[in-house]
Amino acid sequence: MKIHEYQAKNLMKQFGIPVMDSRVAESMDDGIAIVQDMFDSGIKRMFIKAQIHAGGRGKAGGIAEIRSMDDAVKALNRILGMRLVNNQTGPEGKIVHKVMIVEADRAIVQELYAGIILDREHELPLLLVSAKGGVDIEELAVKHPEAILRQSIDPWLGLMDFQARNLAVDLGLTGKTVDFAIRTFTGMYHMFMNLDCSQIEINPLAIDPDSNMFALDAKVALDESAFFKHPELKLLHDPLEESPLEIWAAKNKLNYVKLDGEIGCMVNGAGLAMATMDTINHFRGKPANFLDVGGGANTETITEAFKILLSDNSVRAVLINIFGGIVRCDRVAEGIIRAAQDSAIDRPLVIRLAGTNAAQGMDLLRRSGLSLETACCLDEAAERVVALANEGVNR
Amino acid sequence: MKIHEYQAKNLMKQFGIPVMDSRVAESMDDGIAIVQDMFDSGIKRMFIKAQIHAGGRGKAGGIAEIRSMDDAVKALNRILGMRLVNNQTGPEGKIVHKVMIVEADRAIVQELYAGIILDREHELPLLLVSAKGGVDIEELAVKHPEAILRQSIDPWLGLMDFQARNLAVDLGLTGKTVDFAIRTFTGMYHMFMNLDCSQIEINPLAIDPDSNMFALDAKVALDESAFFKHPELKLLHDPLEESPLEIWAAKNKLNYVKLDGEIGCMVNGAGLAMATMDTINHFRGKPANFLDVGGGANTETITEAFKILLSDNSVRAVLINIFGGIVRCDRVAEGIIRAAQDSAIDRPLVIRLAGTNAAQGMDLLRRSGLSLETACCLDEAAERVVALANEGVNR
Amino acid sequence: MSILVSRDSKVIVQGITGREGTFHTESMKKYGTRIVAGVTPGKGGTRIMDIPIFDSMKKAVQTTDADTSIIFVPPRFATDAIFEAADSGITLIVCITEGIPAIDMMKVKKHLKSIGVRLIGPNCPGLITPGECKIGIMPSPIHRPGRVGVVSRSGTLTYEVISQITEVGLGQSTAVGIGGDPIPGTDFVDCLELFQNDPGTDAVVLIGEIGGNSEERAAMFVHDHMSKPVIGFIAGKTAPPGKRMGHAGAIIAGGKGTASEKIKAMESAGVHVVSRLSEVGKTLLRSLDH
Amino acid sequence: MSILVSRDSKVIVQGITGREGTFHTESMKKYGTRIVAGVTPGKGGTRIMDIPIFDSMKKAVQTTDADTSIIFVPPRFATDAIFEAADSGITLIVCITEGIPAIDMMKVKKHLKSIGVRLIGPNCPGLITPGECKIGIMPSPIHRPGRVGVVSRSGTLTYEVISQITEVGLGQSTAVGIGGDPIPGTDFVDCLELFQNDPGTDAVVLIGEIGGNSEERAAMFVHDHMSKPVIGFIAGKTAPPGKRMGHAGAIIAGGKGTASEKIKAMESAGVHVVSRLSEVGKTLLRSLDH
Repeated sequence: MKIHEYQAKNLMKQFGIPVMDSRVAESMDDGIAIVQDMFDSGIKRMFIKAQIHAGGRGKAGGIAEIRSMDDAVKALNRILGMRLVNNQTGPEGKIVHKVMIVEADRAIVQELYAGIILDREHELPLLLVSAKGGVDIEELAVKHPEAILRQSIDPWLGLMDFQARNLAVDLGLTGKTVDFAIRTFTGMYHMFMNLDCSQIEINPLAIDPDSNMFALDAKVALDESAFFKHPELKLLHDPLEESPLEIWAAKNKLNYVKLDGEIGCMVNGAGLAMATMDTINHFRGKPANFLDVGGGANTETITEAFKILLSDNSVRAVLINIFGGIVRCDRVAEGIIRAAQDSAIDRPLVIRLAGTNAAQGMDLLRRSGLSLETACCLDEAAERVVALANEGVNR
Repeated sequence: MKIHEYQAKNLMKQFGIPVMDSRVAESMDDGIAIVQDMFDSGIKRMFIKAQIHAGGRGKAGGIAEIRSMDDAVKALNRILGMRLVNNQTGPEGKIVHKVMIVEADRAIVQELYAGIILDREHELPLLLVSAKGGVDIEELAVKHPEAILRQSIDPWLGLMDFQARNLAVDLGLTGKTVDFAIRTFTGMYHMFMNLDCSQIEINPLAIDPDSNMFALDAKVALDESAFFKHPELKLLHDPLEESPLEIWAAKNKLNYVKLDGEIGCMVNGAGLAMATMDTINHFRGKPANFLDVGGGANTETITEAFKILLSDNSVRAVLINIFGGIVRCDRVAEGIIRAAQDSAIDRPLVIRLAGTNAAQGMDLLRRSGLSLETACCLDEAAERVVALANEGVNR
Repeated sequence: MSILVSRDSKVIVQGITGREGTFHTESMKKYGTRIVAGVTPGKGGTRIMDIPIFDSMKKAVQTTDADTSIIFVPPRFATDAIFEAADSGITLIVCITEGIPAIDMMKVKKHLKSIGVRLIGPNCPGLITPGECKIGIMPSPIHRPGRVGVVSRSGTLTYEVISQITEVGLGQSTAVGIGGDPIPGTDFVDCLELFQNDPGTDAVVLIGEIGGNSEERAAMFVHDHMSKPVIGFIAGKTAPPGKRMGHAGAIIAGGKGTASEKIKAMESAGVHVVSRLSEVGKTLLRSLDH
Repeated sequence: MSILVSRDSKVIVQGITGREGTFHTESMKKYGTRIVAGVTPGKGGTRIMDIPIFDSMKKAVQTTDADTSIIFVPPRFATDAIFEAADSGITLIVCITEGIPAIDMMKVKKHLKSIGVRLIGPNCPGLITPGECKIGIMPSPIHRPGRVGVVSRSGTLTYEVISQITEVGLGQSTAVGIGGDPIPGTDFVDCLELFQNDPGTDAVVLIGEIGGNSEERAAMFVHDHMSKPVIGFIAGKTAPPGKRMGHAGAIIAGGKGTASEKIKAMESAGVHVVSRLSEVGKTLLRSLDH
């Protein structure tokens, strides 16, 4: 689960990572009061930063520099409520509901990069640092891989001081900045392990003219599977960051991801759901979503799944692909029939059942009198649903 | 470093180990006020427990049961300021400066034992538990070793729930007491590792009729070498628990332990100091102390060491045994001469120097005009100092 | 022949008294799996389906001499259950539970490696040697004894593929679901090596998906060490970057782990990559004709 | 011949610019030890006594190909220094520093064991192969090349014993101070095994003290595996229980670790236990006459 920059920085503070104090506003009034307060306390320059779960906010107009109340009013007006669009938000963009206001009086002489991820290949936390901060790290990794220094961390031993120090020295740091770097890297590691993060990124990690170091930006993702250990982290979830359909699906324990196509899919199993999307794509259709109804596909989950699919206006036809294993296909068919009767299905529906009692299930569907098509295999189903979706457009 | 029961329990609370709330009094007035307060809050029965660094306080009269203010006054009068003597305090006993007052309304249906030590043989933390709590564990270990269950803990993995649970089950616990035991054992382990303890002991670990578990007594020792990690733990040091001479020595970075003999010793190196004590003993003398002046035996340390030795009235003669290595014996001799001139040495002094420049050193001593004897070897020195000590008595 | 499990496997079910545990224990038992004990702390001494229940793995293993365990406990307790199994003398642990934190798995795996205990999963359907023994939650009837090894990060997708293998007239030596988590206890390479060395396996079907680079490493292994034909399928060609596709491990992160990278790596390593799911069975048949 | 260190040892001094580090580096250099580098973070690129200083062990080892390090850094940094040395490719680490927390040492030792790096100390005087190489803080002149191995938990007490050995006309193959901490990196048994296998050692003097049971374990090793005579001395016969006698490890705790237990164990294992310090030299001579 991604969290906001301001939330990430609050967590970082708890782990001794140096960050600038910042405050959050959700309205013009709050924003103006905060800015006024900060000017009053002697701060001369600040940034107003849109709080959305996406990078590249600066280029997309989500960050403003403030030197006067006038600047502040203009910036707050512009940013609060704006639809920020860039390659990280997807074409639909993200509405800005919150801004972070942060002091920016300190000059910056150098911008570094520091991040920790779980390295799936070596199955260890991996600390990545670079003297070339402030740029896109994925791009840097491709263009200048040698500019990124790496330190794998043994979870039994933790990040040791000498490892952090050697990285700092290799980054070209000296004097007290080395100590700052040790504190920052060690804090990042402790945060990563103690909060079960899946990613921590500080980019840029800034150095001021007095050799102080602090996190200018912060990106943190948390492992939702570990929330049972840290129930307080659950509260950092911002529902405004997800599409309403995704929230609805999550409430019903459905794995749903909105995509930008026109064919709704309902599948049991994540791998099969992806393979179904791929098959639709093969027949030149575009899936409108990923939807895994899970192992226990019953009437309730299927009903909810239907509602979610149909409430997406871009869906022009629906494909259901269920492989009956422990769940028998005749039961699934009964569920589909009941759910279809409950929902007003106003778009073409193609169903393919396979596995345990598939024939009985298909038979039930065909005899249900519902307006739906059955297919014997995935290829046929996908081809047919794409055709139906196109018919809808051409009609 | 040993700490008091009440301090140990406060630390335990931070690690989720269930303890009864308690308060500490250092005076009659405080004690009476606390007891009154506790009676007022509805508590009907409490214990007043002497806070000294020794077990066996109950048998030595350091614990009193209180059911009325009258009981409380009597108990406080008796215990505060008492000299508590048992085999753990040594013959000189310990003055009680503080008492802990603790609720005792809950009945107790079973008393267990739980302790963690650093197992030097396997070099791992070792959790020891027994269903036979409330008795001396060393005695139990000798008489009923099978009554003590052991679990070595891998520091990389920590004490795992299943290990704690299996111990609880093997202790015969059931139901929610098992969960209490898991919490207690796990808390003890975390405390042991996170505070660098050298020992944690809960004896007895009590179970009440409602299957609740709590620590009735608590004994904790801390690794002083780790105080740089936990400076706050240093503050738990109670100087009243040490002999004034030991505190004086510690201030001067001298390793001094008061013993009950009559021959003061000053040696460089802990092993050599012990061997010197053993040699004195061989010649039927009894060492009055262990004193290691360390590697850098210079005029200052020797002067302080002299002062400490001579301020111990049981010392009847002093043996100095220095092996000059990096520190040259002529330098040591100069130090001794200057220190002896500064201190008024009123008891016989035998000096043996060996190693680097020993002959020069001995020569300096002999020509110093001071009233001291030199010896060529440790045996001679020990034999002579014992004789001089006995002469003093016979004189 | 088979890998990892056979009719001789003696299995303990951890969490046998839970709903899932009981349901699948019955199914496994019916399949012929030797379920010798169950473990549920606090229920030691009782029985379920005539299977003795113990309070701890240690006691269960001491009494039954089991070599394998299958875990159905909730995620909060699953890590501890794995450690307990590993400590008890079990040599193969199959963890069905979904939702174990990745950092915990990292620690689990490091420990298991150091003591030489193998874990399948977590978040996996388990494994089956058709006709001998099922240690998992897969539907029994789709399987048939045979000489094709199957290894997969997926569940129903694997069943789909297994059905195809069975439908084209072949069967499976062993089918292993390694699970969809970022850090699986056993990975493709481990299974490929076992299949390569198993005289009962003639070909291997590998079902991968987006995320991580275990398919790339598998490709390297195939290239360097395998003589048997390997048929590959990768799900998620149309998955967008940065979005988790159900499985915790199925995510294109930092531009890495795309299906096209994986397909490229596998093809250049000589794997017969199937581009459409429906073609797996046929491709397998063709590869065996060579 | 010798154990652990010889004229070929290439040594890095960690903490070379500290007072102790500089002082003893000079002494070691004078003795003929090949000090090839020093490490002090932040002082890389400078020199001291013509020895190049590096910022990190990694760079120092890469540049000099050293195999041994000696640590003089304060206790707060010593654990990290050991880990850094272990990570750099060094195979023998000698830690002079006193005051490393016992729990840290436990972790250090577990790690070093897993990667096969040997640590002498901490809280020890180091070790010396007379005439070849001194990696420690012991006074040089008392030593003489010879065929007696010495291993000890103590400092000055060892010098006393070594003087006696030298005075009776013998010399030392190697003398190892394993240190007075509860968890020493290398213990008596390790050294006894090395001495037993060293053709340059004819007899071993073992100097123990109260606390722990490493002398008892040494006795068992002598009994089971040693053919060379072993002379033993235990300090602390008159030490009271529960009081730490200077060394962190020298404490009779829980009634365990008394001198009499140790002496008993050693005597019944065939060790020539010397009851009075002054008798070590003579007893050694007698044991060699047999």
